[in-house]
Amino acid sequence: MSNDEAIKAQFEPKIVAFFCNWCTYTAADLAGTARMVYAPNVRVVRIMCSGRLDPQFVLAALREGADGVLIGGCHPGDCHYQEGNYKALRRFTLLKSLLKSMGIEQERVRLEWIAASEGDKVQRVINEMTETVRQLGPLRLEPTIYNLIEDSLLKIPETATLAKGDEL
Amino acid sequence: MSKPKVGFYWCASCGGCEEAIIDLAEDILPVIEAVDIVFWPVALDFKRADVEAMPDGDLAVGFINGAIRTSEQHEMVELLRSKSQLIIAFGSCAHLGGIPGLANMFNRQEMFDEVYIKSPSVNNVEKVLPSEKIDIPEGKLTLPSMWDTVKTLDQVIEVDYYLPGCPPPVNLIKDALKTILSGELPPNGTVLAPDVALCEECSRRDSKPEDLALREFKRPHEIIIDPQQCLLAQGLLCLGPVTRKGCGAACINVNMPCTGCMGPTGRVTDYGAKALSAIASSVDSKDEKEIAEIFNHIVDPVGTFYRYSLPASLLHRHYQQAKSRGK
Amino acid sequence: MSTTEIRSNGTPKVGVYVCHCGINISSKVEISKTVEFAKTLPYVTIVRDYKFMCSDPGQELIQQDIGEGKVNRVVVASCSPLMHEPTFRNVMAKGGENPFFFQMANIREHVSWVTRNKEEGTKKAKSLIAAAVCRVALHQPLERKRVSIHPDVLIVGSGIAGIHAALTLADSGKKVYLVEREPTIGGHMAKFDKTFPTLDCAACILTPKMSAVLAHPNIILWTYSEVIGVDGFVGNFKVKVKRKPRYVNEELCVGCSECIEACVYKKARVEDEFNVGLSKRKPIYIPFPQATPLVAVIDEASCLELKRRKCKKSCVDVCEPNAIDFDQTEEIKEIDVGAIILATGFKTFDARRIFRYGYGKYNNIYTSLEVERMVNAAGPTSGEVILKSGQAPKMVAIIHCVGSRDNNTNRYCSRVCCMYSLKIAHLIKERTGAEIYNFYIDMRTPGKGYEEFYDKLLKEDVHFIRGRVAEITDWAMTPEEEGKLIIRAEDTLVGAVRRIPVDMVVLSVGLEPQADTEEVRRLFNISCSDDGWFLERHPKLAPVSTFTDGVFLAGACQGPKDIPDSVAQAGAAAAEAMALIDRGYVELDPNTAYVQEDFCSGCKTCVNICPFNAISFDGDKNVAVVNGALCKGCGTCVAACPSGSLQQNLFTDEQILNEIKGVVSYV
Amino acid sequence: MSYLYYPGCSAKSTGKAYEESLLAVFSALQIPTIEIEDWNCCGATAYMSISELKAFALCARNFALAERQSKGTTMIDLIVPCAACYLGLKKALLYLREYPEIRTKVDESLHSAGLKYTGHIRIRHPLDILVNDVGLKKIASLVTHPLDGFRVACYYGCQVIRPYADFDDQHEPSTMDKIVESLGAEVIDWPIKTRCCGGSLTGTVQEYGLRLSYNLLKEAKKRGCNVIATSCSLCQFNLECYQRQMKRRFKDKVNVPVAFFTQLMGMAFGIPSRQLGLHRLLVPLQQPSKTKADVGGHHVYN
Repeated sequence: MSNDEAIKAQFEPKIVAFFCNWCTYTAADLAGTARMVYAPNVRVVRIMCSGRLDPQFVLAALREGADGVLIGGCHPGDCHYQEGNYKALRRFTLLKSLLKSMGIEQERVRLEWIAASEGDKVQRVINEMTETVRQLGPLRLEPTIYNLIEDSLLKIPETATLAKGDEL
Repeated sequence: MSKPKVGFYWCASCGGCEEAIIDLAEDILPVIEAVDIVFWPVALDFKRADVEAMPDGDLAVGFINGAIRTSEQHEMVELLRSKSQLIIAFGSCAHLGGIPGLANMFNRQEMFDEVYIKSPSVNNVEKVLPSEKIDIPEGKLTLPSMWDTVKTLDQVIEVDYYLPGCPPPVNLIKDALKTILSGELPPNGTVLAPDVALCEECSRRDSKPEDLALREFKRPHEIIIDPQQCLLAQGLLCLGPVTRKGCGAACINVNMPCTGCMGPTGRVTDYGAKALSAIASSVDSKDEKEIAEIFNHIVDPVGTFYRYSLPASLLHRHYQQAKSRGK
Repeated sequence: MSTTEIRSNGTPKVGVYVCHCGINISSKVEISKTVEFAKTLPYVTIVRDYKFMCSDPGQELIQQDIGEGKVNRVVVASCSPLMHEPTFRNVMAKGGENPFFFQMANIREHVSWVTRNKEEGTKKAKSLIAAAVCRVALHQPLERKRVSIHPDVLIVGSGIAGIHAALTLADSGKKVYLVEREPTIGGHMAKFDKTFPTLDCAACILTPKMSAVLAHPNIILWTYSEVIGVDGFVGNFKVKVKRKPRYVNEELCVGCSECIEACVYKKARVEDEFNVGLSKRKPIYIPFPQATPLVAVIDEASCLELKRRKCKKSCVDVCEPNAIDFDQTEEIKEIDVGAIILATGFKTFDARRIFRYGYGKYNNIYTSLEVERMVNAAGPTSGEVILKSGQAPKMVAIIHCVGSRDNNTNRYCSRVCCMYSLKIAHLIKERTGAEIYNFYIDMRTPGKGYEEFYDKLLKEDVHFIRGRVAEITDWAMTPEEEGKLIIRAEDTLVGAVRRIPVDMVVLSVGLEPQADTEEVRRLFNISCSDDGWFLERHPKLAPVSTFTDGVFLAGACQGPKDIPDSVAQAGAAAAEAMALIDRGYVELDPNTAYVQEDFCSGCKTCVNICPFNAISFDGDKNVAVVNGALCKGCGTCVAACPSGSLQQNLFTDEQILNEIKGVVSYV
Repeated sequence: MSYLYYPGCSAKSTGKAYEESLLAVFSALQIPTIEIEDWNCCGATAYMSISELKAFALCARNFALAERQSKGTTMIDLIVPCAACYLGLKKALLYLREYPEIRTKVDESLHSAGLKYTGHIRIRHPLDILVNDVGLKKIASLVTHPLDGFRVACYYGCQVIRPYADFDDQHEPSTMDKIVESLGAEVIDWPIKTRCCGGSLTGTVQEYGLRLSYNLLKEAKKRGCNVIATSCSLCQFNLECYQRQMKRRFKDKVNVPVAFFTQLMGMAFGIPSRQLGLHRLLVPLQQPSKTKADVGGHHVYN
């Protein structure tokens, strides 16, 4: 519907990124020092290790209004804390399948291994991710629980008619 | 002076919560000694009008079980809210959405189609669906409207306390009543159950290994369960570690893994996400493919991790369905 | 999402300080708008902006506001926390507030430097500031744990860098373990003849240092040994070293070489590593006359006795001190050290990788390292520059930038090749009087006395042709080219393609990271830059530190370097290590995990999640226990804890969830 | 594995022997090769240098025909033996992928002819296919008449490996060497195997063209080669047909047979010489005498 396209047209995705302190956050700093310009849509939350990433954080970000979540950790075998990134990988894998069954597009959540020296990869991944999410359009998890009540006011299906009492 | 008045009401629930009150057995007598039950549609004959007649705040406590999914339930709980000093969300459904909350994987249209048309046991040639207003010679019949999204009680009205469980364990109910009658009220929003996970009171606690390494997930009917050993150690997906204690590990004692009806502990925002995180952490593999393989054993992630708490989860409901509603 | 209860220092009063960083930030972030926005955020009492927050006056602003009780939490919106977080935490402390009531918003590296226009920049900056404010309001007062530092130092690699670092530390009274993979110390420098630009003999300046290492009471030298395990953390590393059997007892051997004479191999048959294959050695050998320690070594691959236990062992018979011991076995040493210096050096580029230069295909094409040996009086040709035929070359070409400044091999400049090419040109000229052609892209001779050396060579009428050599071929087109190696190159100054027939070609091969850099990197838990060299913590301000505290870099393992630079850097690394040790303790960031015992259900999920075995299970209390000293603060266990009873200082669920709320819901 | 075959003009004229031997060898290897119906010029030299767009359109037509012919196939491998065609088609493929503006124009022109090109084409040189798809083992297994005594200079020329070196090294190609060795012949060290044969210069500024091809022949001969193997019709033409002129101009009788590498393969497989177009060679190719000519040039030390 044209209305939706209109929304898409001026839609600027909000993406929350969780970067590990040692590899990916450092890489993002490197991208900065090297003045690698990239899409402004990703906002980084620093955690010490991708292993700290609690799936709750991903859901919370989406609930708070993010349209996508990017997770960055050290390459397998390179974790500053030896194994954190593997734990992240396991949680992420299961979380993805959960999100899938919750009807949320897989592409909205992405896990990338980015080493401290890979500033260019930060740039690439962020640009890609922003584009992908832009294509998917806004994730309308808003409004939050408190206005979920109007959320539940229905378009009346042919078979039924709304009784007066139903108007809230 | 007159005894404090209490009311019970049920919304989208199975009736088990009412049973739980009956399960108080002879202990219900002191309760009746202490309070006047002035509203309890299941057990005693009261009408909405009776409640409407009450002055606001007339009820000391309103116990509401069941999730909220119809306009009628919504009206009733709002009514009760205005009439009661305290509202207690009674049982998993009112607390977290409960089993009925799994309906949030679909929208109303889908459910109607399934229940009134597709279901093999249904013979509904004219495809009649419940409609909210029907004209008949005698006049007009109306039904409450059914919502797309099932909600927890606190998503529609303010809730003072929660009694978790499906149904709430008798001892917890007793304690709750004692506390409330004692007048020494805990802070608002308290869940009236110990804020520690189930493992602590689990009879198999000591048999849980420190180096749990999950490589596959079995389902209860697939194996012969050792009645002593920790169920997780036997490859069964037991959610005890994630779930609030207070039930005395009732299910586990009869060889059934915990499915989480008591909900999360106070420090956890999203039960399913936390459960998922804990379970995934104990998986023993570093290979992407293999990991995916292992998780394929979990047939229905949502049903497993959000069995009682989908509406209370951060996502509340299936997303595409919500979107397809094109609001 | 989370309850903001009142913290120990009262209701949060957050001060937000926005830094212009000159124009670094202000050019892409509308400071005034950002300031206005910050004022609207919860708990914010003061918002200021300043040109350079990290400057003294900038720091003053914060201290004052704290002093006057206007703020008790601080957010500084400026550069990366990896840059200035420590600075501002100190400011907090100076102001009399707990250093951890502080949060940084990275609006430079993550915003102004990577964003195209001011509008976008401002928006992003706002969101990051909001996040920091929401988070800092929930911060807890914390204390840094102090851990004492083990005073000994491990140095890996004993080229000139390793040697210099070792001596510096040892002289200052530190105990040093110097571990070298080869049978002798000395590294590449020991192979050189002369050193540029002074042309003093490498051996003459190196060997005294080598003997000093051996003699030094504070240096424990383990040659023919490799580090195989590193555990622990800054100040308290536990290191495993494998000492390979050399089948000669170091204590007994006097280095008389009788055994080598006596070896059943009458002729030397094994390729001589030290002479980079230009000569042969025997299975039992001493790498070179000044080898340190001067002890023979037997190589398993070629020794009959070791290969098939049937040799008449004439070496044993002649060895008076009975030093030879075929039953020697590999030995694992475990040591504790407080700091580690990596000086693992480089390897030279394998010229075979460039077909067109015919290395390994044609005769008389040598790498610069081979020539270093050739011109060395102690080398395979005892210092004579000769062709395979035995005669001296009349025409010699020196090809610069082989494996450097080349997109097909290495993009970087190897820094030393121009200078050593000049040196080699001089030495060959000196020994043979041959016509010498240097083919270069650019002459790069920065350094004390370097340019002068270049001039000197120009006066020695060595030819310089500016142009990258296209190929070296034996395709003769004219009689005078017959039997020669023909260099085809464009002379970009003349603007013509030239064919120059020569007798000998020297390939000035570039420097590359050691073949096992990847394993070493993992072993010591440090990073590499994308061209494979060890990555320093900061290219300018922390050139010898790494991202792993207590591990320092010296010499070419961090990037191509000549001898003066390697020595200088080795000194710097030694100084850093010294500073660390003499402080006596390290302060660990307090971002460790902790158990809320009242809530812990004793489910044990966390216990084996921890890679550092910092978590144990207390059966009596039925709770998990975190050992603060072992915990490195990754927070993996916290994410795993099913009941949220484990939390991480500075990164509690509550703080992160609030940061998330802040980063998305305000802008 | 089946391929579509794009002959190009030379295969039907001066380079007929190339096609004959190629098809013979491929059928011996049981590799079906279907010729594109109604194929047209690859737009090589002339067009490319006058109007690229026209050249691309010509190439695109061939692609479209190929796709139409093998509809359904996800990826079509197009055998292109002629070096010029190989380069031309490759270039077109690349430009059509990289430059939308060109693509749209070309699509229009195709459309007007009722054709469509979707981009499911790969341009493959026989050398590539023989080494990477067929494999040297298979080739060796078919050798019934090993080429003893043949001392071959493998000549790659320019266009097959430059600028797009997809299957071999730009400066040190070796695919042909490997094939020829697997036929039992000796490959001589001949550092100029990628040098220019004179190309079309031989037809325009002959003295330069001749000089270039003469250099190649002379050096090959000096290194004791008794046959030059080529993978390009024009190279073969330049090197072989002008040997008489060279004799006149450079007072040097070269007289080296120049064969297509496919012809050598055919000989080794024992395919009758007529089927290999050997009779078309101007400098006849006979079984060399076993005595090896002395070798100039240098050899690898030890």
